[in-house]
Amino acid sequence: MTKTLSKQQYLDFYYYMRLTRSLEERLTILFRQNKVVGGLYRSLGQEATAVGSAFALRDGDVISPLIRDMGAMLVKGVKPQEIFKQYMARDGEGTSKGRDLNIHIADMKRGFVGPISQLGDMVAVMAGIALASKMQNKNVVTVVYLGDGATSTGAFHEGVNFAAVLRLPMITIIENNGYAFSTPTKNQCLVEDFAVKAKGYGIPGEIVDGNDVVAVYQATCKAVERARAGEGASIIEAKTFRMLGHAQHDNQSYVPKELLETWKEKDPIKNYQAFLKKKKLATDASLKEMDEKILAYLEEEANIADLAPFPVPESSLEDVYYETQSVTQNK
Amino acid sequence: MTKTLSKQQYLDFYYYMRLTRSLEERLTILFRQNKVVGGLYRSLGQEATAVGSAFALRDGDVISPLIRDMGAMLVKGVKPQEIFKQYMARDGEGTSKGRDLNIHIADMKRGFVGPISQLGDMVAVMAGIALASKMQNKNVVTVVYLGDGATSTGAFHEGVNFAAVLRLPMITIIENNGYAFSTPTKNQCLVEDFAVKAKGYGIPGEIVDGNDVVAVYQATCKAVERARAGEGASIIEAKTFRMLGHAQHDNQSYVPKELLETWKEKDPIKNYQAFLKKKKLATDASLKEMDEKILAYLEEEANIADLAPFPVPESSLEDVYYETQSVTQNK
Amino acid sequence: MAVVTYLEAIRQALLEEMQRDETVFLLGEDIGAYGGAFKVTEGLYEKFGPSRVIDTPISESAIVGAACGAAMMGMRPVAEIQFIDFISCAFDQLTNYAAKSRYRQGIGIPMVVRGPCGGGGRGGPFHSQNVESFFLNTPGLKMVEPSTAYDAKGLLKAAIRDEDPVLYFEHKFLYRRIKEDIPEDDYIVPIGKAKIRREGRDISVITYGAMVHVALEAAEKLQLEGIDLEVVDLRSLLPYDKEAILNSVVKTSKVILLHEATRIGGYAGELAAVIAEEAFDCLDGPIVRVTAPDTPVPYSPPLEDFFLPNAEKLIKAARQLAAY
Amino acid sequence: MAVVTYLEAIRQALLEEMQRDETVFLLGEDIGAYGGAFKVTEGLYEKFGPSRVIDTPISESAIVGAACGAAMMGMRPVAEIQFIDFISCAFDQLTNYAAKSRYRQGIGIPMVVRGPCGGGGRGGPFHSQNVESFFLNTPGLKMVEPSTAYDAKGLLKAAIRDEDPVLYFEHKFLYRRIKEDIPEDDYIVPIGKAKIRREGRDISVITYGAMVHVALEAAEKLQLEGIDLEVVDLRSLLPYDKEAILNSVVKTSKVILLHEATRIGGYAGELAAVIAEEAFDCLDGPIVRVTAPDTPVPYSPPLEDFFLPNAEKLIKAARQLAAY
Ligand SMILES: Cc1ncc(C[n+]2csc(CCOP(=O)(O)OP(=O)(O)O)c2C)c(N)n1
Ligand SMILES: Cc1ncc(C[n+]2csc(CCOP(=O)(O)OP(=O)(O)O)c2C)c(N)n1
Ligand SMILES: [Mg+2]
Ligand SMILES: [Mg+2]
Repeated sequence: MTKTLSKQQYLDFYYYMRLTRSLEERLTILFRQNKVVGGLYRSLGQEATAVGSAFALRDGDVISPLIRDMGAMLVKGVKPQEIFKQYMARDGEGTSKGRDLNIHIADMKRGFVGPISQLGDMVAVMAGIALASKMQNKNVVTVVYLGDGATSTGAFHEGVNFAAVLRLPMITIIENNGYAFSTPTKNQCLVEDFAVKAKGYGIPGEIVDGNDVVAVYQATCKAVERARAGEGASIIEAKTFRMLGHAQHDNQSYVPKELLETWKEKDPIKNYQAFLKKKKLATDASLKEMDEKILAYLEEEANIADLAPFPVPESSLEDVYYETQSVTQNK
Repeated sequence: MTKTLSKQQYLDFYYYMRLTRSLEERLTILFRQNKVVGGLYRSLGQEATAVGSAFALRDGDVISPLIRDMGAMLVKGVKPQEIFKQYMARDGEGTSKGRDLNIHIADMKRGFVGPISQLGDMVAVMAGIALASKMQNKNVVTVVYLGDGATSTGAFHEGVNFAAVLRLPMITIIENNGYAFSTPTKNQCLVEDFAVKAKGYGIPGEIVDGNDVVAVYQATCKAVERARAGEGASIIEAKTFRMLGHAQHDNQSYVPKELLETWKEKDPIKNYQAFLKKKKLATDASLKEMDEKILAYLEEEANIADLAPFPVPESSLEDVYYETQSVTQNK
Repeated sequence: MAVVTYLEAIRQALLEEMQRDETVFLLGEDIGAYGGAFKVTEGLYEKFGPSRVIDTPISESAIVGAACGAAMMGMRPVAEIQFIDFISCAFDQLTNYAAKSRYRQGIGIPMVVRGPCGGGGRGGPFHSQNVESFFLNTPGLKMVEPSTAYDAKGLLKAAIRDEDPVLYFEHKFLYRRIKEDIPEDDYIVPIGKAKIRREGRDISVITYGAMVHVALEAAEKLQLEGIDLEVVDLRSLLPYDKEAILNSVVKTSKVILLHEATRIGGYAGELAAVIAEEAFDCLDGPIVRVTAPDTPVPYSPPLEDFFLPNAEKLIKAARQLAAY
Repeated sequence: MAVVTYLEAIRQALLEEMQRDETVFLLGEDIGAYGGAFKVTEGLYEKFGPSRVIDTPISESAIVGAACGAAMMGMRPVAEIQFIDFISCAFDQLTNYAAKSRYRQGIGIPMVVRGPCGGGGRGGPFHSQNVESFFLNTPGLKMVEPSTAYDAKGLLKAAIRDEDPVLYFEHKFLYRRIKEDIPEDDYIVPIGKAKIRREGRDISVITYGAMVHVALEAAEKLQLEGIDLEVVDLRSLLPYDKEAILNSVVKTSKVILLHEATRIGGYAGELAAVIAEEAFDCLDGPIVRVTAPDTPVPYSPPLEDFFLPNAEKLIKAARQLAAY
């Protein structure tokens, strides 16, 4: 059942992984310039999971990203300027109008919802979207991303079981990146492989190399096909590693150096470059060209964002209820 | 590792199963006489699970029973009159003073806590008791009972995982009795065997015939030994069947007649009688004698309970805080 | 017109809304073939089938979360919480996801979460609670609690048609105890509008749910003593009808706030605050609260009877206030 | 005496209580070697080891549930909720198990659940909440919120020694912004006792947490206009110090209730009710609430600044009330 990929698709994978990483690097600069408001989170080393899985979806499908899944949002059509504006707490199209932070933005048309911070809660919400899609014969698939740590929440359990029992087209991608904040995975749960949790719900669970964008893509395609065919929910565990601290303020001194060294070797972008070159799909020069284009694009987008105004104070009183909805809200 | 049982132990198993059933039958009469206040729940057909497991424990160990585990409470030393008083909303030693209902009574000295209705919540509480026992070097084991339906709660998941990760001496006994209220197990969770859920927590899970009191006893002994030896949490799934409705008001018309017929054949008491006779541990006459003794005992206890006063209205204002504690409260 | 119980009125609202709008569907525990613990959904499974009357696993948080997701797709879910006490298990989804969705991500959640509340049934601490105060400090939610069969139907229809998440509390003591003639054609009772159940000159009793009947009973008795109560039935708890409240206070100058929930942190606080802030000038006496005492709901009949507010307690408070 | 921050005072209380009583232990997410998201528990893991400073899985409900169980065995657990916003996930365990245990099964739960609350840090809707009102209608719980380093230490010690479950809210905006000299020897601040932070003649401002500082700032400024505020710092929210509140009202005859949480259903309601009920005679003007507006806590600086109550808003309200 492996999908055959076109040259363009292979290159798209690269583009989006690189875009993700460079966007986050640009955000880091903005953070140091005190332009980012609040915390900054990175997905360094995990880009393949977000990008590969999102490419397995089609228009209409809906994802619930977390902080390490900006790549999936980019694939789903989020513009870097939207991310920049969000992180800088600005107003404007595609932002939360300064009301919520980081990647907490939504566009049901483009197929992503704005998660809340309470880990695990999005699982049931995505089950509900899948349920509605079934009722509406829309044949939509939903993907909910969460970390190893988030699987400890009751909300994760209730949501996955709910989707399993009702045979909903929902895929839960557990990004096992070794840590939950400072807590190593072994203090979160005794299992080695989080995919095994699927057994407790009577649904398939698959392990995939989360640093291999093609492998993630293929595994997700398989789960999507199942879901689309009405065979219900499933779990994918993507094994990967969080190469930076939980957030910008965390230097992750608690992570053994050797572990970081090992995983540095598995960098999804570096290895994918080698893969593309070996497959003769790219050269050093063509990759460099792409990288530079991305940087230029991000520069533009960051500048646009930086010109965006902060929201007007009084606007914060709107949209609590339908009756107080602002004229611009039309989602 | 099977334990050898003495004749007395074999007979004790019988005594407590029969005591449980007869006590519940007596309660049913009281219910019809409008002496029971509120709902009445029965464990008909499930007595072996409660009794067999409780016998695997020793003094100091703590259980958290549910409505189908009155048998375990009896083994732990609850007196029938306490149960009668509780169900009749009376005051007195060993009751909740009319404040909480049915088996919601506690005695940490005798080793049982008063569960709350919110299913699943007791799992973490019992993990906490196990945790404290570890800190206090008490080598106490805790057992938390719950149904197939209760495993769907987030609280179940969080509690079991917590106990697993901290390697706490806690045993979760899932009483898979085919239904959760009107909902058949397959609409609660897709798994056939709930013991498989243990895999998701990296702990052992065992299936036992919940209608075979000796088998339940042996399986629990094994789990208790593990726990006592510091090897941590585990799950036991007891396969059994709820032979009456969810509560007295439910005629369970939704349960297929054939299913009830099949399980009637597996009645834990009837089959155990045959077993005792085959093993030459009892005769029809000796069993009858025991049954009659039990009935007489229950009659006495019911009469004592019926003489117990209702609580004084003003007493309901006490014990919300330590500062408002009544003089009689000394637990 | 036909005489129906409070419970039947709720059932009718569900039935008619499901007929009117195919996006309306139900989910909850044992609501399907069994018809729900209190039989509120009886017959609906037979009529609409398993895809629109969905039995769920025992997972209140997932029930509410899934309802949110479905609502985001344009459906109109009505979730049943078997006893409203168990809504505590979905507190997070309700206050953080459902309540804040429109505000922070621009997506409304037209969802109803309904369930039986209240005491008087010997249900003990976990089957008798009144939970409205838990949710009162969460902007984005709405809450209603009908006291009559007419309102039960009309408010539920309004809740289902509302664009925001509505908690609908049905007082289980009223389920089969009250009946009335209600119109057979479609009507709604608008959210946010109180109803004067009895006009009176002397004291405004502001209340809701089962306590409306307690207030009316007390009013009858006090009438004979020449104390004339006005009984304001809030019906909507969030938003509440400030205008009706203040108008009544302006008229009577004296107020008793009556509710079944316990006192500290109970709903009466909000009412006291708004009255003491916006109608202070008109007040001719202290704002009096008649509520349950600050304990869990006890189970045994003498205790529960002692716990619950009743006409006698209200009469005592009213006499004192009248004499002020 | 030594100058310590509010945060350091909390840490000291934990340290000293753990030294004093070996039944005291900590559990929570990332509180061990990492020292907690805000570093409140820094150094304690090194000192007391993994058996008394326990890193848990991400499961607030289990954290609170396990703390209950341990407390029933005679331990004195102190659970950290990483941000108090996540206490919503443990709402059920707190309100149903912990709060009702003594009452219904005769077993006290001497447990503390602490965590950072409040806004001003650009934390957005899920890292800025004030949750006290969620729990105010639950008999059996206690709640405290210190406004100074001295109280932070003394209240936490009192909470740990208390026989009942105490929610301890620490305002994260104060963590490192306020410092003071506090005694080095053991002391407690008793639960249930308010503190007059500033004596005044004209208006009582009743408040708690970070808003105490807002009130004091406003009082300084209003002093110049001849308006003399009395600032009452509640410190304990449940139970609250009714006597201190009423005494202050008797003295000034005018009241402003100030809190950071949103308005409808906020803590001020309870205060308004008790004042309007028990000190009505003394009131010379409406009871005024100064609170956040009824929206989630917005993230962007201009929005959050607009949202939060501040000295300016309080001054405006005080001027109006003074002129009444
Ligand atoms: C219910 C809840 N509890 C605690 C937190 C605080 N928190 C935010 S992220 C995080 C760690 C998450 O770890 P993991 O799920 O493994 O995701 P990762 O950051 O590794 O991608 C924690 C504890 C939260 N957001 N929600
Ligand atoms: C959190 C929660 N939701 C709903 C209920 C209502 N309820 C009480 S018992 C029950 C069914 C329980 O089924 P199961 O766990 O299988 O136990 P059994 O009755 O079969 O022994 C339900 C839904 C509850 N007590 N708690
Ligand atoms: Mg992780
Ligand atoms: Mg069952």
